[in-house]
Amino acid sequence: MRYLPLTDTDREDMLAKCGASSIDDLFVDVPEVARLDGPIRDLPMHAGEMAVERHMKALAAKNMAAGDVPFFLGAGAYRHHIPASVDTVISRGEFLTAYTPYQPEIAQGTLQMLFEFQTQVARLYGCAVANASLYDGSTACWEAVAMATRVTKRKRAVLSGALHPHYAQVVKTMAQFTGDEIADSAPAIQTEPDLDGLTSRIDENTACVVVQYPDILGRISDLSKVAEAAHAKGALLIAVNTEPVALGAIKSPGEMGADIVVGEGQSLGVGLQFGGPYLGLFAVRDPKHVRQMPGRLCGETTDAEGKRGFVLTLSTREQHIRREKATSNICTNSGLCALAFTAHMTLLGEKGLRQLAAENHRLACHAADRLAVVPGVSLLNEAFFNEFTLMLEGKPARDIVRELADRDVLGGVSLGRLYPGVKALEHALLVTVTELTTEDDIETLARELEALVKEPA
Amino acid sequence: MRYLPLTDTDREDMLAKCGASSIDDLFVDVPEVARLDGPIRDLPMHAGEMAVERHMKALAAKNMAAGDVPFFLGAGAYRHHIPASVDTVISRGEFLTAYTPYQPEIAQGTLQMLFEFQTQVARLYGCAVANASLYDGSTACWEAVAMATRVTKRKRAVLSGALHPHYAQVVKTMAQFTGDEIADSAPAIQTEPDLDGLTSRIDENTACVVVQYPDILGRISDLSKVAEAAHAKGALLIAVNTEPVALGAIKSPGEMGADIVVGEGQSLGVGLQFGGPYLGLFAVRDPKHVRQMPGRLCGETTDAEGKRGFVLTLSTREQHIRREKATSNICTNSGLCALAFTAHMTLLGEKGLRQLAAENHRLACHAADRLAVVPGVSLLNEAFFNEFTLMLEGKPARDIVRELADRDVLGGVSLGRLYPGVKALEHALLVTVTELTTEDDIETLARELEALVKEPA
Amino acid sequence: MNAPNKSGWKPAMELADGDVASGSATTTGNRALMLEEPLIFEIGHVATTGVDLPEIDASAGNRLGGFERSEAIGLVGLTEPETVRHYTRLSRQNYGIDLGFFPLGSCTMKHNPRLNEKMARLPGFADIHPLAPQSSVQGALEVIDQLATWLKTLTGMPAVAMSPKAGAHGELCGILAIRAAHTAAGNPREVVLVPESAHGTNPATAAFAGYKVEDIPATSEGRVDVEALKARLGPDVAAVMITNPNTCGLFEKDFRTIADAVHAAGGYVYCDGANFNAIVGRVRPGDLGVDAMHINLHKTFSTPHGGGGPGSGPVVFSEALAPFAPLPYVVEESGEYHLVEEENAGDDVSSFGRMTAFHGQMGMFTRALTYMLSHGADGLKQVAEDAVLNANYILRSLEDILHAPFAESGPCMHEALFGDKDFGGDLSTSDLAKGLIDEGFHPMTVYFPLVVHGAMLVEPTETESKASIDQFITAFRNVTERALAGDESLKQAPYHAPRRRLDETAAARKPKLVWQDPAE
Amino acid sequence: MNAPNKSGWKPAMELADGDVASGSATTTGNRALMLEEPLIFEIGHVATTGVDLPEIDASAGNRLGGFERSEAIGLVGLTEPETVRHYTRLSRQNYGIDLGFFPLGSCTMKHNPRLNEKMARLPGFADIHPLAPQSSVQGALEVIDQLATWLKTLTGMPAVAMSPKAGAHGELCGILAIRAAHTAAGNPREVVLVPESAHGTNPATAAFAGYKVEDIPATSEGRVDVEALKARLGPDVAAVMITNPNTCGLFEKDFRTIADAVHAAGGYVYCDGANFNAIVGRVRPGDLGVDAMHINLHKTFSTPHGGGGPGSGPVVFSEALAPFAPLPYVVEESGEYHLVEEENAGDDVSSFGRMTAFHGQMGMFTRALTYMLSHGADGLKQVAEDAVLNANYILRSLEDILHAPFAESGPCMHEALFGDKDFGGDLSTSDLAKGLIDEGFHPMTVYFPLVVHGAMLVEPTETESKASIDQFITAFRNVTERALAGDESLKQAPYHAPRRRLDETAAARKPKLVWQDPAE
Ligand SMILES: Cc1ncc(COP(=O)(O)O)c(C=O)c1O
Ligand SMILES: Cc1ncc(COP(=O)(O)O)c(C=O)c1O
Repeated sequence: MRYLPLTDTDREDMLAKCGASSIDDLFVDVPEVARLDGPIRDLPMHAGEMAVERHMKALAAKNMAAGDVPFFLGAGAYRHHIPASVDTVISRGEFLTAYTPYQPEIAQGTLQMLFEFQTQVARLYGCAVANASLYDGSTACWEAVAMATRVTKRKRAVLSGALHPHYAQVVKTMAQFTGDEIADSAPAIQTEPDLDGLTSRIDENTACVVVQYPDILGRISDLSKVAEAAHAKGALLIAVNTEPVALGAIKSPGEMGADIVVGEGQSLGVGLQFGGPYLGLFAVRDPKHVRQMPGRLCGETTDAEGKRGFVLTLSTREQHIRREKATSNICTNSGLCALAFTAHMTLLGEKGLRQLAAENHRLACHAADRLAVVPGVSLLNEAFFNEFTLMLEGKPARDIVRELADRDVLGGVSLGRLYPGVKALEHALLVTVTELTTEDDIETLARELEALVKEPA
Repeated sequence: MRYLPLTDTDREDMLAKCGASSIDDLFVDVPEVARLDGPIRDLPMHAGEMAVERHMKALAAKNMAAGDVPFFLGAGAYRHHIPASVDTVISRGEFLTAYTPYQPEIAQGTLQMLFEFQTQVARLYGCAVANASLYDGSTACWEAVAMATRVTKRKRAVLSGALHPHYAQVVKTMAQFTGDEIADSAPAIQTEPDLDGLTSRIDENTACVVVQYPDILGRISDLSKVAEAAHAKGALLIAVNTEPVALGAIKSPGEMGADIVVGEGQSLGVGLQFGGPYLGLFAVRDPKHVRQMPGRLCGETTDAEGKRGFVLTLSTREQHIRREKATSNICTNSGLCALAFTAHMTLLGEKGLRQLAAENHRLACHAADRLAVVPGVSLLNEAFFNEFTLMLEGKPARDIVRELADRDVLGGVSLGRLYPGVKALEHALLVTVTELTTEDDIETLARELEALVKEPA
Repeated sequence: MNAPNKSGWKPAMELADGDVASGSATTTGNRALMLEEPLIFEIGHVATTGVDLPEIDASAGNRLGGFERSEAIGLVGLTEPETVRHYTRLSRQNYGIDLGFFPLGSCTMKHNPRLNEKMARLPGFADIHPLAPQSSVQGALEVIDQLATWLKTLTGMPAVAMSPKAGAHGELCGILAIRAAHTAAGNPREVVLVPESAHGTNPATAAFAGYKVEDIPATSEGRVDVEALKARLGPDVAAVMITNPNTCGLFEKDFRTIADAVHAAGGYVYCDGANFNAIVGRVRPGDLGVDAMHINLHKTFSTPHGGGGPGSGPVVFSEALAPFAPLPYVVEESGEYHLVEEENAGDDVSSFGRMTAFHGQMGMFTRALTYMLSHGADGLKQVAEDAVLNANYILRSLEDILHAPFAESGPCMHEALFGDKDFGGDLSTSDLAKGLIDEGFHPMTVYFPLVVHGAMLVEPTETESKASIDQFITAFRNVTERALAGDESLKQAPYHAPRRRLDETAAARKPKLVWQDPAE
Repeated sequence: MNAPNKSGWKPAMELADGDVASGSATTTGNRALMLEEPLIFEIGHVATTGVDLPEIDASAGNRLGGFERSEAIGLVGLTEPETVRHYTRLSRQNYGIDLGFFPLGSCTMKHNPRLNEKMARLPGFADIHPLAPQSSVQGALEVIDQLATWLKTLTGMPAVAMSPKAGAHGELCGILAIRAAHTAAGNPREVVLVPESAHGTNPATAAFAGYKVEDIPATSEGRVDVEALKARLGPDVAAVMITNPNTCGLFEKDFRTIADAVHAAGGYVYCDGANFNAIVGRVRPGDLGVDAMHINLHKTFSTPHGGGGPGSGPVVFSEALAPFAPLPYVVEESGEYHLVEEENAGDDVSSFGRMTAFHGQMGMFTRALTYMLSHGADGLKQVAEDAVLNANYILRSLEDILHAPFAESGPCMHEALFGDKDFGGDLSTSDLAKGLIDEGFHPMTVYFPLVVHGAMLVEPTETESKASIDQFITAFRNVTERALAGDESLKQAPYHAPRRRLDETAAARKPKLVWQDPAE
């Protein structure tokens, strides 16, 4: 086997050293019942690179790669151009094959990178401190709710109806066991998010309000209003962002009063990857909340010679020290995705991120105008960044998305897929446009939509 | 520009330091006539990664990638499976972006790699010493002839008719200027190479005989016969190998008496790349010839603390020291291709190389048998490794190759393409089979050949 | 400004570790190929970027609803040359498996095959959207299904949840399924029993799921005390969480007996599968009475650790727990693959919910499947055998000089456990660890498990050569002898790393977690 | 055997550079992240392999004509984990542009954009055969044609030969064309004039083409002595080979005058274009009377140097020489691209022949074209300007302490030249160079050009930031001061590199060029 360096002579010598006559002697503690006589049946034997590559390529070929067709999907996962040098960086063996930096003297590379990452995320979110990453946006959202209940010692969380439904489900899944009470609802189909409705649900027992920004319909809410209402009742505002690129164009949640800002970082450096691995971002506006944060934190210090260096710090919040009293059970996080994110962000910089955001918005505006004139199609949003909701006449949007796919167009995400059974949302199509979308792509979508929407349901 | 770090303020500060008021002041020595007023016309302005990537991908898409179709081409360039880890190795920035190891204290990586490479090549060729690479097999062949004339102080080179015609042309091209006399001919279409005809052309003025092994028709010659004849007349035998994998199955040229062994190393690690960069291999059987060798040599030594280390050595043969008296004018060679070759060879090892050779030969035998039974097709070779010559009835092989391509089959190299105008070779098709060739590929070729060969010319 | 380096400490200090007279001090703080690197915020500029995007057309209107950013974000950019160099220089201050032996116990730092990386990057896998119409991602769903089949077959378990994002997330998935099962049966119960030697994620997980955590005592030989455990079982115990092979590197001989007892008491058996590498292809946890077990694809199945993540933690389930598995999951019907999500879960309403927004770590699935196909059933069995052989070889090569608390408890599995009991002076485990750093090795896991004083957990994995292990043993013995002799110089180690020992106390006392511009 | 390391030297020696008392000596010879690595022949095995290929079926017959190998080849194999680690450890003993400043004069060590690498690896480029039917490789032929157009436009020359494999090969191509032109005119002529300051490949090339090489004298300001040159011109002079900008980093002001004179004397002007980076996009050699010039794509157009190669050296030609260009080349006819080879060269029988088996360095063409498209006409002009600005900034920042022979000859171009005239003691250029290694820089080019005593040729390129150059200047000044002061400790430098100074004399006296098994 190409991955196993021991030779048969090595094995003999080593068994001898262990006083074992055969490898079986080293497995004597396994009860008879569980000992297998040979290789597990019903599985193939080892194969060379060529054979394995053929197998995997055949599977890959059965998927429609986003880059090969007009592509308009978003809803929590966005396709952006990743500079070639990002892959160079994350492919460095010293980053790729390192473990969590528990031996800081030989992990300064990972540690300094994390310190830079934390700084970038904190600034992007308008917060004081960010952690070294969580699994993804949805688990970060749940960790935020859990943290809010710790901080406020209250158990009720109010979720905006326009929070990504999968995020809401993750929060509710966890809550059913922690005994937290989750108030949520489906989004109302209207031009403006219903913030009054949301704030009216905040009471003295509310630990936090969770608002997505921009929201699941692509709308942009005035977080400061919600922050005020929440703070008035002693609750925390948790802002959820699924598209970091948007923050190159719109105000940061921290700036607007959010107390905890969480989000999905996949847009930068990570790619689509069918949903994972992604990158959970987590930041707090007020430094006093740091000790309640989940996940790892990298901090600056000095070494025995006085040189600046970095270490993992405040570990007393974490499971490996605090065990059942930890702020979270997370251990492995999304380190390499954080590296991809920070490398991409470093290439962009303030200037590049703003240009990227402007380009996304410019193309999205163009697409919205073009698609809105397709007969039977209307634009819901007043405001949006690179994602907006279209209302389609005739067939449910979900059928139209499937039929578009048959025509080699990935036309968007139907709200019917996200909110199965919610009649009011059946005809809504969420369309996303990024810098990778071409004018031709937009024309193609318009043309195909025209053909399909006209067809009688 | 994403590749230019200077900011405008930097430029101002630096110009000031140079006492220049504008960048033009630094170009004052350029004569008026040659000063351009602005960016050169008729060329596009700078473009982002996305745009450039689209442009290049569109060009790449216009080519038929070998991996996408049944593929049987060889004739000096072979398609083998390259283990994924080879690209990992050559992508290491410390290898990729290093220069020639002129500062050995910080180039031990490149130097030790070259020392290992030289050892592998010398052993593969059955020689005492190999150099650190030349451009490719064809220029290595010419350098060998030039070296032979230096060693023997004779000017006549006898080329086997079965030497790759492009190699022969390179040798002749150089010779016309050095005044060397080159005797060559086209290969005779026969089962066995005509060694008597070849040896009969060796005389007292002959510096060297050049024989390809296996030859351009895929045949395997008894080099020892030629070596004897050459040595009897005081000439050197230069053996040329274009498929190193073959040497995992057949005797090494050195073993059979060749004095200088050169070849193309592209088969291992480098890939097809439409002909370049490739890897020129150069070795001598007798250590006494070392000082007449072209190209760089890496040697072992010790450092000031007595630690083993490596350096470039015997540089007095080279242009940067010896100038017009150098053994060659080569400077930049094929360093990174040598790394790819040696990494691939290290993964193979003695065992893997022999298995690879056996697998190539096994499949080639199978293909030869299958294709030989196609009506109108006959097999020329008695012996071969992974490449053999088919004689086709009806249309010239060259037309058939083109028509196969129209049917998405890359069926081989027609000798008509290699020897334009040589009637006797018009119906010969050179077919190569490697470990990447599947049974299906062979069936497809047989089927398509059957269809085309039958068609009246 | 000609600041020779901006990384915030005085070059003069460099003189400390280079003898001035010898001229080996440097003004840059660099030492040939060991290069210092400032923070991006110290070298980057607000106006610099490494991408070429269209200039912003200020005149163009926007539809941002009046929320456009007014203030600067506070980011800096680098051009591509600076970016590549910055991260390359940082990477060189890191140790990884690619550099050398990395025997970090419990972490299974095996080689990461490069074919896996290549396959994961195929556009057909890397460039597909989680919400794409299922007809357009049949290959992706098939990858998940094939991997699920491998995991079920290798563990001998009937069901698997693929979406958990790492081991701890998998633990949560397993405990939530257990809680859901109990709840469905009328009472979630209150307690989860966890051995002291367990990894921190176990108690943390149980607590997160709303359970009270109680310790299971261990025997002197380093295994679960079966009698004590049986005695504690009762109607309040929801589950036991046992790691097998355990964190002392031993196989829990009586696992089957324990499982039967727990089941008899109406509880469930959660097995922490982090150490599956010791038995993969050779023992099926399903044969031992396990109800739920997570598998770290980033350990046993070679997906890279990436400096802390990402990972992937699928959870296999017994018949009893299968109905409670989380959504979504993939089912195959006559060659067609589709996702079972909230809507079409049908009568499977018993699912406890959703653990993450999408379908799990696809990028790890493609790597793990590639790894499995490469090894096959025979190769995986060899993996377990070589991993165990290497660990025992190390145990037997060091036990004569180093305290090995459980050396008499039979062969170890994939890792060998030692303690610092006999060290001289006030030297302890961390001093030995730092000494190993100078020798060019990554230290083993230290101070875990908690049951052994100054624990050193050495896990070689199967991808080390004997030569490499022999060199490690020689160096380890040498450093150990110094530790036993109380060689104080070890307290200063490491001497040759990019940094000497770092002040972790200061870091925690006044946390500096983001960069502040000193000018501000 | 427990040999702590097999790399052939005694670990004990490590004690020499680590103070024993301080405990910083190591048994492995490793120093934390600075790792020693044996040769593959010292760690590999004949029976070990890193690939999984079918076992050989000994019973199967063969058709090798009785030439099957009987003896062992003498190779060893490593598994993939060992292979990746071996080369990773070796790579870490190397300096590259990705690590830091690499101001190697005349070599244009600029950043290698990663998009180039990505594009070159597209199967449509990397996986196509040079002899594939031309209908199946239209995109490849178009790449060659597009790149040719860029090169002709940038140089203002009417023709270009794409096949030369590197600069020296390009020189040969140019001189052969010149010789062919003269021969066609009845007499190849005997002499090629080359300045003393020329790169070694120039005289070597001329000699290889059968010419006698004569020096062209230089003026005290570092440029060609026009009068002396004119005086030497005559019917025996086939060509002059001039590097412009020249190897002293200066632009040859009178190039046009020289060219006219050479042409008047019936000779041709060969320009060594290795230094094209200084003028690309800003000056067209065609406007200066050049007849032939090679362009190193691996310098000006950023294809990686790869530790010595590969490169690519296309040659642009004037009308006069174009007909003699080598085969094959690409022509476009109504959107169709095809190769002109021996057969269809048609009336272009004047081609002097073929320089290489195939069409040149396709892998470099794709990278160079990607680079050109990225920069565009405006970006390339900026490249030249920044490269020249950086060099002048260095010249003016060091001339006050370091001998700069041609500082008064006007601005330098892309590189700054210094000499060791004023060094104290018996210190010389190489001592300063080794001192810079300890500071974390790759030294400049040393002892070239030969016209300056202890020459130091510093070429920063345009891809360095001011911060990086400023750090270099500070360090360079510091080491220079030590050299001027005759600080003997510099003679021991480098102190921190993987190796101290290596004994090159011993290496040449008794050459060890391949590994010999000590056992044998
Ligand atoms: C025994 C054990 N259990 C659980 C875990 C947690 O796994 P993860 O880090 O993937 O969350 C680990 C990881 O170190 C472990 O060693
Ligand atoms: C001035 C000059 N001419 C010619 C060459 C030769 O180019 P190559 O190394 O590509 O053969 C070089 C390369 O260093 C050079 O600097």
